[in-house]
Amino acid sequence: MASALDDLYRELILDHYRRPRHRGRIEPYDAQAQGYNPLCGDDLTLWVRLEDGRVAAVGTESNGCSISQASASMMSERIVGMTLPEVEQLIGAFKGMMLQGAEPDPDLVGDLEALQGVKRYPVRIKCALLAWNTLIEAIERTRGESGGRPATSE
Amino acid sequence: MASALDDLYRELILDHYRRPRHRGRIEPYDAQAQGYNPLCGDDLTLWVRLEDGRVAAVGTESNGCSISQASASMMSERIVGMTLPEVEQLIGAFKGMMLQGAEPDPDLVGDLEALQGVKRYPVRIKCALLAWNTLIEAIERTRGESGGRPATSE
Amino acid sequence: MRDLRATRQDFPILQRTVRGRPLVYLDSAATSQKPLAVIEAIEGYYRTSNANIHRGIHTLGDEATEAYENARAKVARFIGAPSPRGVVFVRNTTEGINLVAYAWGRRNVRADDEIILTEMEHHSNLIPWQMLANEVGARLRFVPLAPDGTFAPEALERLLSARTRLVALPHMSNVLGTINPVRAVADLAHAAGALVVVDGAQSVPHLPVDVREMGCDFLAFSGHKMCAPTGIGVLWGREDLLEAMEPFMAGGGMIREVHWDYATWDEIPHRFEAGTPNIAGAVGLGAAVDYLEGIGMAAIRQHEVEITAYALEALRHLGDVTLYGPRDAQRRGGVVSFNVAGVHPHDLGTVLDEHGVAIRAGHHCCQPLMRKLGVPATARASFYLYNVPEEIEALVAAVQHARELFSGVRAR
Amino acid sequence: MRDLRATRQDFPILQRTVRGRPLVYLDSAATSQKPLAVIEAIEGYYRTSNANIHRGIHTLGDEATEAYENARAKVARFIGAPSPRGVVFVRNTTEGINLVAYAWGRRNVRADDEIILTEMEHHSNLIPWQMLANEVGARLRFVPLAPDGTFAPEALERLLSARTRLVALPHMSNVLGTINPVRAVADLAHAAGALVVVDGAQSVPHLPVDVREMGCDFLAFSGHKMCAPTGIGVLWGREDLLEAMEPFMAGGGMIREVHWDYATWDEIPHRFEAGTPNIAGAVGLGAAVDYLEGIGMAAIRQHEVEITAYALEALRHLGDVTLYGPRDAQRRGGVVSFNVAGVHPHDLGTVLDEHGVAIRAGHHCCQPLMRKLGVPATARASFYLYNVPEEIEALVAAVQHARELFSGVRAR
Ligand SMILES: Cc1ncc(COP(=O)(O)O)c(C=O)c1O
Ligand SMILES: Cc1ncc(COP(=O)(O)O)c(C=O)c1O
Repeated sequence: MASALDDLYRELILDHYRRPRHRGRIEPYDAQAQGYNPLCGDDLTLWVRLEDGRVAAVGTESNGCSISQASASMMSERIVGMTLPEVEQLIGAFKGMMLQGAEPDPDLVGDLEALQGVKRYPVRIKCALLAWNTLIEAIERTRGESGGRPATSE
Repeated sequence: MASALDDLYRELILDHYRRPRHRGRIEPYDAQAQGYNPLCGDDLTLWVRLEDGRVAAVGTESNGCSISQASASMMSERIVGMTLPEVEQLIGAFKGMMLQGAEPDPDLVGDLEALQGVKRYPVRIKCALLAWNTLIEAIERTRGESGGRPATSE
Repeated sequence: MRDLRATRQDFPILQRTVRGRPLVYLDSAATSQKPLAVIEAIEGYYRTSNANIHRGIHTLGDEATEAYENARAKVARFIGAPSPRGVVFVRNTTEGINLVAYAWGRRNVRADDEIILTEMEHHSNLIPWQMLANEVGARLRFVPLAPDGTFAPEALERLLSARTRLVALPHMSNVLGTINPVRAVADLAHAAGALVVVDGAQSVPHLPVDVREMGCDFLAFSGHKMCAPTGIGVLWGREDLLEAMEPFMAGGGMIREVHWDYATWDEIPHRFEAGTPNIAGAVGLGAAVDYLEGIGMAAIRQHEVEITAYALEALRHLGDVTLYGPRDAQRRGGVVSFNVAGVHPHDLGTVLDEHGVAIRAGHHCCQPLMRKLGVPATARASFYLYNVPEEIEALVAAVQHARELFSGVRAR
Repeated sequence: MRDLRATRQDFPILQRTVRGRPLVYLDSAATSQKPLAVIEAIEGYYRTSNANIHRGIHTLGDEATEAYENARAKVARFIGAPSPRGVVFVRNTTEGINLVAYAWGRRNVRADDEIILTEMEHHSNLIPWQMLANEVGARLRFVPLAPDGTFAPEALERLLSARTRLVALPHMSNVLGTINPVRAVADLAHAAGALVVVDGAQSVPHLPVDVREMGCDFLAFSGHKMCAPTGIGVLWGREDLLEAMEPFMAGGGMIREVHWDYATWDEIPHRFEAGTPNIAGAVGLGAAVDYLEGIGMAAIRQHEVEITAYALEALRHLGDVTLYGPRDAQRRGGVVSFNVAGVHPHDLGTVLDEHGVAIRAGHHCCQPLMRKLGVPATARASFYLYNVPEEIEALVAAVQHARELFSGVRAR
């Protein structure tokens, strides 16, 4: 038991949970998006600023469990400096790892690999995905593509 | 098998089914009542004329199975000439025989005893009772007691 | 006749006797019997995985949720639905149709609009539309039936107009057996701008059904008629229609956000499943789908065509028997309604029961159709995969006995 | 503590393990586990008597009808109803409340009327009234809760007026455990000319309940929370009110006469049971009532008071734990909601699951109450007859583990 829980709640994750990075609204921003898991009650607001086609700044405000908070924090840290195609590649790799059990490319996912322990707890996967689905929504908004519905990881 | 069915469909019952007595509307009448079994689709209209406190004439129109038809026919035959208290006593004895399995008083129920075979077929009991419940309704109407809802033996 | 005889072993109830005779169950159109695989799926669910769904954070809750959603995915595949999102679990066909009448009908049908039904409607596909029409001031119109209990698409065409909002009809009649031309109906209705609701209570259990091929907008059916438990049924709806609909019932499990005086709704299909659903029922329905697919819906259909043809022929041969519906077994499902001259259907039912033969007698929840046929009731024998020709022979022998009993020629 | 320990043998699922540990099932407020007697009643029904009800003329149909109506009579006795005529079988509590909101509410609540609820409503006893109020232009008002999660009848009295049409409240809160003074509420509401709907989802399974003593007009509850199958529940209603109501859903089995454009209705309770009901579910509910009565509702209540007191005490003792609801176990049911400082309820749920302990974490379908409590979610442990003190100890040990995990003091 201890080892499965240790694998879920790795130090890295607990560290991001206790000291989340990139908290709070940023100004100015190019896109804002909201995510919500109706059955958990977890919610998240994400702001993104682009400069020269790259993510220049990210901010989040959220309520939720350690997994959703840590996932948002780690994601924010990772995407700063990336181009949008790079962000999309990362999203694809992360969701592939979490949902299809794809073997993650270490260069691509980096320390996000730590979230793999969630896979043993299927009901928690949506916690790990909330920030990422909200990010997809935000990216669509930078392109003016979205209908403006809150994202959900149901 | 043959004997249970023979007991249900006694010659007396089949005879009343083939040649029902007291068919058709009567004029004048003191009370008219309708009965209906929604799940069977059986229906019955009953007319009663009283003279000097006794049943002077009875008429029925009905659609239904052999049991409901024969029961109406046998009932009509029995009650002509009875006072209302006598009719009510008969109704009580008949329903007691059919529903509570009371041992029928031969003097009271007479050849209605033939309908006892129905008791082996619980779902058919309401067929046997339709005419009787309609009669209760008609009697209440002669006293101005009823709300005018069709009777049912559900 | 294709031999599905071996399937009889799968149905424990078929071993029982009735009034000392082996049970001959010819009432599957009312409700089907259940194979062991389904009974065991229910039992297994309660013995090992029972929990409430969608809200859990524990293992049992996960297992129950997965079992429930797996069942939905199986049902979607079974009826050719584009995805499980259009599959709403309800109690039965009746609730499915009421759901459409309330959640779609109350918002989309207005005074002077028209709803077209057929003259063969089951009460469950008639009264919900009556209540709607009477409430909003709309009108019902009925596609008339030919003497053989069928209608041609042209008969519908004559009723369609710019006022038609909806056409609702059974895929297969539970009295006449008639299989209706739903694809042609859907094409005509859609050309007139109307939606199509198909009552699949009798077809989904017995024929290969594909909602995309049918082209309908809603399809309702009941688990209990297709080897599954009571208390579970399905409303399939086109996803874009469901997305645009407000909920029917409200409560736990179908919300996004709830405030003191308003709420917002969850995604489809959950939006339409308020409260704790019949989880074990859905699991049983999933097992029934597996069971039926294991045998093959085409094989079941073929078997029923053959046994129906045999029954029609045998009853016709008896004489004094009036049969209702199309003559050709290919054009009908495994339902044979009939009357025997001089024998009321209830009496027939009782005599047959004494022979162990279970049929239905009555109006079959089709009172207007009975009036149209000019009878108070009919007897109805209906078939499923587990019926065998000997059972038709038992039926015919029992009908023969009833005729004799009521003609005064007592057979002792 | 009164020893109902032996009942654990009756529940097969309690033998299973979760993640290698024996299952500790503390989520009965979501859904209860099922005793063998209920599982076997369902199985027995399908193996021997399955048929459609109320329409048959054959032996199986009789047996099924009798089993179904017997279950109704048992339920009526169980809740002290004057007769089975007031007992309507529905899917669950949620459907029962929606039935009242549609069939009674839509005809009796008008613009500017008021419906009074409490601040502890489950979404199932909140959103149906919201939808009704928003449709007809009525207003909802909420009895405020004291800090301990209770309210005094006077708090209701201040809201009652000539505009009040209805007071709806839970007999027992699924979050706070609070047992509400329904009799006093009913007397006040009736004096003001309002009806009373009681959400009995949490009380009927756990306390002796008598509708005559409560004095309510409607009572809704779910089978699945009281040892019975999923997909079956009850709306009890005062017979004179039910008699005066139009149907909610329409279809087979609830009619008297059907014409092309209108229909008349069957007697209560059948008028409210359109379509083929969950027959096996009702049979299972009857078996559950027998089972619970065999143990005795007073004994179950006593057991739960004791185990709840034990759990409250043990959790309080841990420190850093916030408990919600009344302090006194006599004033509450067997439901304990709590939060542990620094540990999100979902994380708590996951850690507990690893210990085999099944609790619920979330808003418990009470989002407005969560906002009132100022938390996004709570953890909730809930008890039933089969829980034993060792399970409380397992709960406490697991909570302790979670606290350590999240405080950085890893317990290896
Ligand atoms: C107080 C209360 N009301 C209503 C409900 C709804 O019950 P169901 O989901 O069975 O309809 C529940 C259970 O979830 C409850 O606890
Ligand atoms: C054609 C048809 N429609 C609807 C129904 C209603 O099905 P249920 O009673 O399962 O809702 C039936 C079965 O009785 C039927 O045969």
